[in-house]
Amino acid sequence: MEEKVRISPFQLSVLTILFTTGTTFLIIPSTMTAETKQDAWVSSILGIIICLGLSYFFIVCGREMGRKNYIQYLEDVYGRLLGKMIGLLYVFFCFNGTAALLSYFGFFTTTQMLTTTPIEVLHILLAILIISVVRAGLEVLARTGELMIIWVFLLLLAMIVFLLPDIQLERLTPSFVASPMNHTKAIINFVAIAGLPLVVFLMIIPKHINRPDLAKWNFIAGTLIGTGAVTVIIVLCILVLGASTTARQLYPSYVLAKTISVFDIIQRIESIMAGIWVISIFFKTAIYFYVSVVGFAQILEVKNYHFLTIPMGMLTVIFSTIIYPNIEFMSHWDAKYWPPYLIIMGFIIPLFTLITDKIKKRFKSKKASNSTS
Amino acid sequence: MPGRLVYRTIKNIFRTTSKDETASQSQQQEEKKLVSSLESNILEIKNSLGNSSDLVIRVIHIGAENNIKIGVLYTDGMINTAALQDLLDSLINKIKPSDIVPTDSTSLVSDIRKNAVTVGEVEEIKDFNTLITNILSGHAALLIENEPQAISVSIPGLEKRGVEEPQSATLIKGPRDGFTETLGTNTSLLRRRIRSSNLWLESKEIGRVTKTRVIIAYIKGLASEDIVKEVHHRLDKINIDAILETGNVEELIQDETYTPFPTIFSTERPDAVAGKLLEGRVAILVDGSPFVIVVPSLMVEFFQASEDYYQRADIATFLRFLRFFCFFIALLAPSLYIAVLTYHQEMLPTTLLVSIAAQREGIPFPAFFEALLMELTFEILREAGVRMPRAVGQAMSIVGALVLGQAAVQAGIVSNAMVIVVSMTAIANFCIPAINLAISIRLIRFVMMCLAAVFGLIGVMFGIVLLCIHLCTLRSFGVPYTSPFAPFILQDQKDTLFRFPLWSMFSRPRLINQNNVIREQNNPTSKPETRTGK
Amino acid sequence: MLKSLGILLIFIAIAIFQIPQLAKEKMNKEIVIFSIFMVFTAVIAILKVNDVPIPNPLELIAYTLDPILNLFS
Amino acid sequence: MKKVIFFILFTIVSIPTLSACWDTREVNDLAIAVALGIDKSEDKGYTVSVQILNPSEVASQTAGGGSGYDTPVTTYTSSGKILFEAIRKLTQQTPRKLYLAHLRIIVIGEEVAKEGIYNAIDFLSRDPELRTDFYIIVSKDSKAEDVLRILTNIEKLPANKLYESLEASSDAWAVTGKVNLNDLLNDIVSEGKQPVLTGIKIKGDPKIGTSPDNVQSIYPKAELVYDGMAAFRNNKLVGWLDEEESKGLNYVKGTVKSTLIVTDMNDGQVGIELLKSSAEIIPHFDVGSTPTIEVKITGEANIGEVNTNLDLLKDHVFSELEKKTNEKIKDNITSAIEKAQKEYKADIFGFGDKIHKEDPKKWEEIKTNWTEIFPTIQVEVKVDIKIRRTGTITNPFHNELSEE
Repeated sequence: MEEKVRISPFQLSVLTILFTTGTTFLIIPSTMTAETKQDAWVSSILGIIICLGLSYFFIVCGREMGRKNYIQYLEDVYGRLLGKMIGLLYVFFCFNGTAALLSYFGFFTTTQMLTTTPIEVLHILLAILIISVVRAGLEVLARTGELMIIWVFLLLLAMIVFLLPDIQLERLTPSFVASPMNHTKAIINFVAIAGLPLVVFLMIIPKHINRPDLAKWNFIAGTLIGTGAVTVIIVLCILVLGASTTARQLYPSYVLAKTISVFDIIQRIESIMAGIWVISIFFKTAIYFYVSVVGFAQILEVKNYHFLTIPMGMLTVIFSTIIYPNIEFMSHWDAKYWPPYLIIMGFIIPLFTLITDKIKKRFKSKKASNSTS
Repeated sequence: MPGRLVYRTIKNIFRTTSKDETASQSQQQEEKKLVSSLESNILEIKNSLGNSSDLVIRVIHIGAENNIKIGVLYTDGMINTAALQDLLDSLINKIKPSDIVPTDSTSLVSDIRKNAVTVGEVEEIKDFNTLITNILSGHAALLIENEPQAISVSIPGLEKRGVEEPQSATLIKGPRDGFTETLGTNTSLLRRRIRSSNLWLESKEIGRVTKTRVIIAYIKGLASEDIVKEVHHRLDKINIDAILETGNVEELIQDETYTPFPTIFSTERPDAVAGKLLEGRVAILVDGSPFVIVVPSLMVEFFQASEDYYQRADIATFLRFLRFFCFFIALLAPSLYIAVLTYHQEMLPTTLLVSIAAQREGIPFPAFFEALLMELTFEILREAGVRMPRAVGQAMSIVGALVLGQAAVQAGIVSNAMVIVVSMTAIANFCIPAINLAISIRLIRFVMMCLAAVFGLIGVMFGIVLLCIHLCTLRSFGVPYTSPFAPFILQDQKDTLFRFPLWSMFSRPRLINQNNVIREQNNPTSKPETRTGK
Repeated sequence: MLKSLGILLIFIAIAIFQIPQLAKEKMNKEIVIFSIFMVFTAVIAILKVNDVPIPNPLELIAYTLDPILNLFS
Repeated sequence: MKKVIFFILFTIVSIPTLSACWDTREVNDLAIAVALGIDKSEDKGYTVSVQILNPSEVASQTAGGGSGYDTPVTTYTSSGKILFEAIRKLTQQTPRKLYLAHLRIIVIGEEVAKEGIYNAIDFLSRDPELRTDFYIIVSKDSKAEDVLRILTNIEKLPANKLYESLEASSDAWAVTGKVNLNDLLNDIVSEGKQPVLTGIKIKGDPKIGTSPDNVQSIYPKAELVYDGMAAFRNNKLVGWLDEEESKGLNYVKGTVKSTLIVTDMNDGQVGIELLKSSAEIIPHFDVGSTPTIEVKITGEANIGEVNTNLDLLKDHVFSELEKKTNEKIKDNITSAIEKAQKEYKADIFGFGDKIHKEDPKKWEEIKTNWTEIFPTIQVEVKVDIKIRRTGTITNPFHNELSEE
């Protein structure tokens, strides 16, 4: 399967931003404040640094890959069979990711906005969007991202400005009291939700970038802006709602939007603010879905991936209702298994692959130099 | 695979008919040479035109002994009568008997051509088909006794409309001339604005039956060669019997058919076309239509009025913003109304909610049907208003405003708030300068309303995302429709949402024009030198 | 029953529109993969609609991760 | 072709969805609740009363118009074991589906408040339909149900009247406190701060208040009046603060926007209009294990009214006025603190919170028995109000009158 689509480095940044912010906006403030209370901003800033390191690491991986995508690279390093099996792990990961995100979207909307609508319908709704955008290709996805990110940022900016009058700086005190253990937990959560999933971008960089030389900084900048925006939301949650209220909420940033009230006119606009989350969740889901479809097509070695979108999309919809049977399972699984799973998928396997590749290459070049000399 | 079968059969049906037609056409067009007998030539032409009443045939005798019989044939009303008069005069009077030596057959035609015909473009024609086509398109044909060829003199003189202010795009400040139905006038309007040898006009004939003249205009060196080639290619691919209007061409060459959005810009304004040509675009002019299409075109172009460039930059920018805002109102206002009223009542301030609830007390329809009803009524009103004779217009607005608005509210069929929303939508819709975009919004609005009725604001967001995806898949002659927003091009933002001062717009749009990007150089602000106070 | 029928109809409709496209480009392998995939998805969908419990992929992940987590704790 | 597939998919999905609009509720099918009252019922459950507005009456421009007077609101009451049950049971009475998103005010009955408000709060914050921007008040000496049955003048909606006058009195007189759900939740959860809610009282005869006669006379027989604030300890109401003490409390909390202080001067009174004030709570830990608290109030004031013979432009007059004002404020504060410490043993000022913020380690030590420590701590109050201007005139008319 050979895809010739190329996106610009700027579009890569846009996708990175939307990918890191999707769902993270919604759920991370409560998980972070649950661990470190009003110090959550400290751990999220530490988290940003780790995320930046990670994105640099992915760029390094990408450099080794040349003009191949991650699954081709795995096949290269481990041989066809083993490579395909590890690739399948990633497809499985992305498939689960898509289904889980559909589920997140469903839970969010049925909890806050459309309480009696069957959740499957909302899953199907989002699935239609992601199927149609992935069918249209990466380029369209990137361009849609460029069109939509303006709105996300405008809404975010509006939210920050409207909330300024409600800020109470003393909610940040007492600061620096959380224990290092709590900080570690919070940081692991942050990185596992915002940073490690960026591993899926190995399917896009550097293969589908028209100027890979510039992609490095754009990718890192995208990560920085995305995680930075998340941190801003966390800080805002603490400043406006207070740490304990934030930790208690299921979707604290939505409650944050609920508290907006300026001049008694700009108020009760949380349904509009929900656009931020809907858009960013859409893009995160779409990228996961794109990677799972393209990866699967790669493993099957078919000519193009487009025909796989509909059956795979439908499968995702079915699994989205199975994957999280209820909120309790969701929070339990996300807390216990998601971070180690992501550390394996997002860090250990790429690192191991990179090292193996380096050793192999050195071995080869030695052999080559030996044979020539 | 029954679907495929059906698709195939339908396709085949269409294909067979078109094949038949072309076959019959080509049989007719079999080369038929002129013969030397004047009588039979005239008869042949008469027959092949079915003795048409507008074919005028005059037979005159010229030469020393009035021994040369010449037949003059033309179509009534298609030629310039004054020019014809000149032609006949010179044929009869100027040609001296000595000039014509009847025996020298080869030089007779060229003699007449050289000496007698003083006007217009002249061709020598040997076959009937070309001759007939010429006669039908404003030529006078001279058939000479004993000559198997004819002289065709181009003296077109169509009845034509003068250059008037275009109806579809009026403005306050700026030139008031508009294209007309005559191709020559239109090209002259362009030529008058761009007096450069680089303005190239390439002619084509499209339509098997109508044989409509189509001109491709572009500025050599500015327009991308690829796009010009692509335009030629797409125009050549057209195999249709009739091209009656630019819209026909537009529909046949556009990239994507299944979209409500116009991917090709069309205008009646020569200044707009000239401006776009100078940005490196290609214009297509079609004979018989005052509309000229320009490719490739982007979505933002449909928000730009040519007046923007004749006004102060800041005011033009404000107007642009207003138009984009109106775009969203026209697109979303009714759906937002439905969404808020049926799903998100908490968004309304209590007092407003109470007053709307009071208005809706006793209205039998749900908000969605109420909105649908009003929107449909308005669409009907508008459509009726466009097609109606001017004189009835007054009555129409009375019926529309009073009977439908006032009475419907008083009868408790619709609420006041709904009427306000619908009228706001309608007014906002008129703010968009390009009619074809305005129409597409009308269409999408209904989809949005349905989505809002089912899912509230989530549905509206869903619709917007879907719309964005759709817009991003569109291309116009290979150029992404949503550029320069997506893909984002910073330099091109100067003429999109904003209209920067002209001196700062020193580059042409990147995606359209790759060869000659720089518009002006070393021309910063046109500030005068600061005067020393002497 | 009615639901299962509806799902089948949807799947058939999609297949009718997708397969000719693939056939046009002579992608036979793809047609086979597509068909298998569609049948698989349809079966799962029908099972799901009829309330047959379907294993949760996350449980699988949890099952494989448990020994590793136990190692650390 | 792609588009066709998509279109068909879309229609397949949209046909069943269009036929079922799950969450739709038309505006005119809603019973818009503007106020909610929570009382105890006899059988250990809750009685909920809901004030529902009558849109056509509220929105009607011409009052009366010959068609007679409908009350702008109707109050329904129902009871159940838990709050949610009682609210759902209300649908047996309400003509339409109850809609709670536009609640302006929640009145908690005194009895419920004395037993604890946890249960009530849980429902209020869990239900997605409810918002957090309503104010919560406590009914004093009467049931919440009765409060919601009084009709009011000018503001047709009693709930709106309660809302607006709470805002006005809090902003201009500073004896009430605007508490919304988020604030209340934070206070209840916080270990070093106890919640306070404003009290509402029915002045006059509650029976007459329920009939339109009440609003048709120029002098209403029954009125809703804010009266003091209720102090809570561990989510239970423990006692009331009177007007002066409430003011003192608000000074310490720093929520005084503007108020008036009346001081005695030269056998007359001078009204000082406080324009802005800020409070600072500084804990000190030097002596022993019990900390001492320093409360510092600073602010600016104008002279608002002078009812005595006084030469304002003399230089020592301002300082004397300042001194008296400071003393007055200090009195308010100390009486409030005393009451909280001695009688209610409830840290309504948030001293504990402040200690937590200043010195988290110390707080860890004393946190568990803060309730015992709080009544014993020393509180030092320092007030420093600066008088800046005299209004639009300088010396009072009194001076000229007395010269004659």
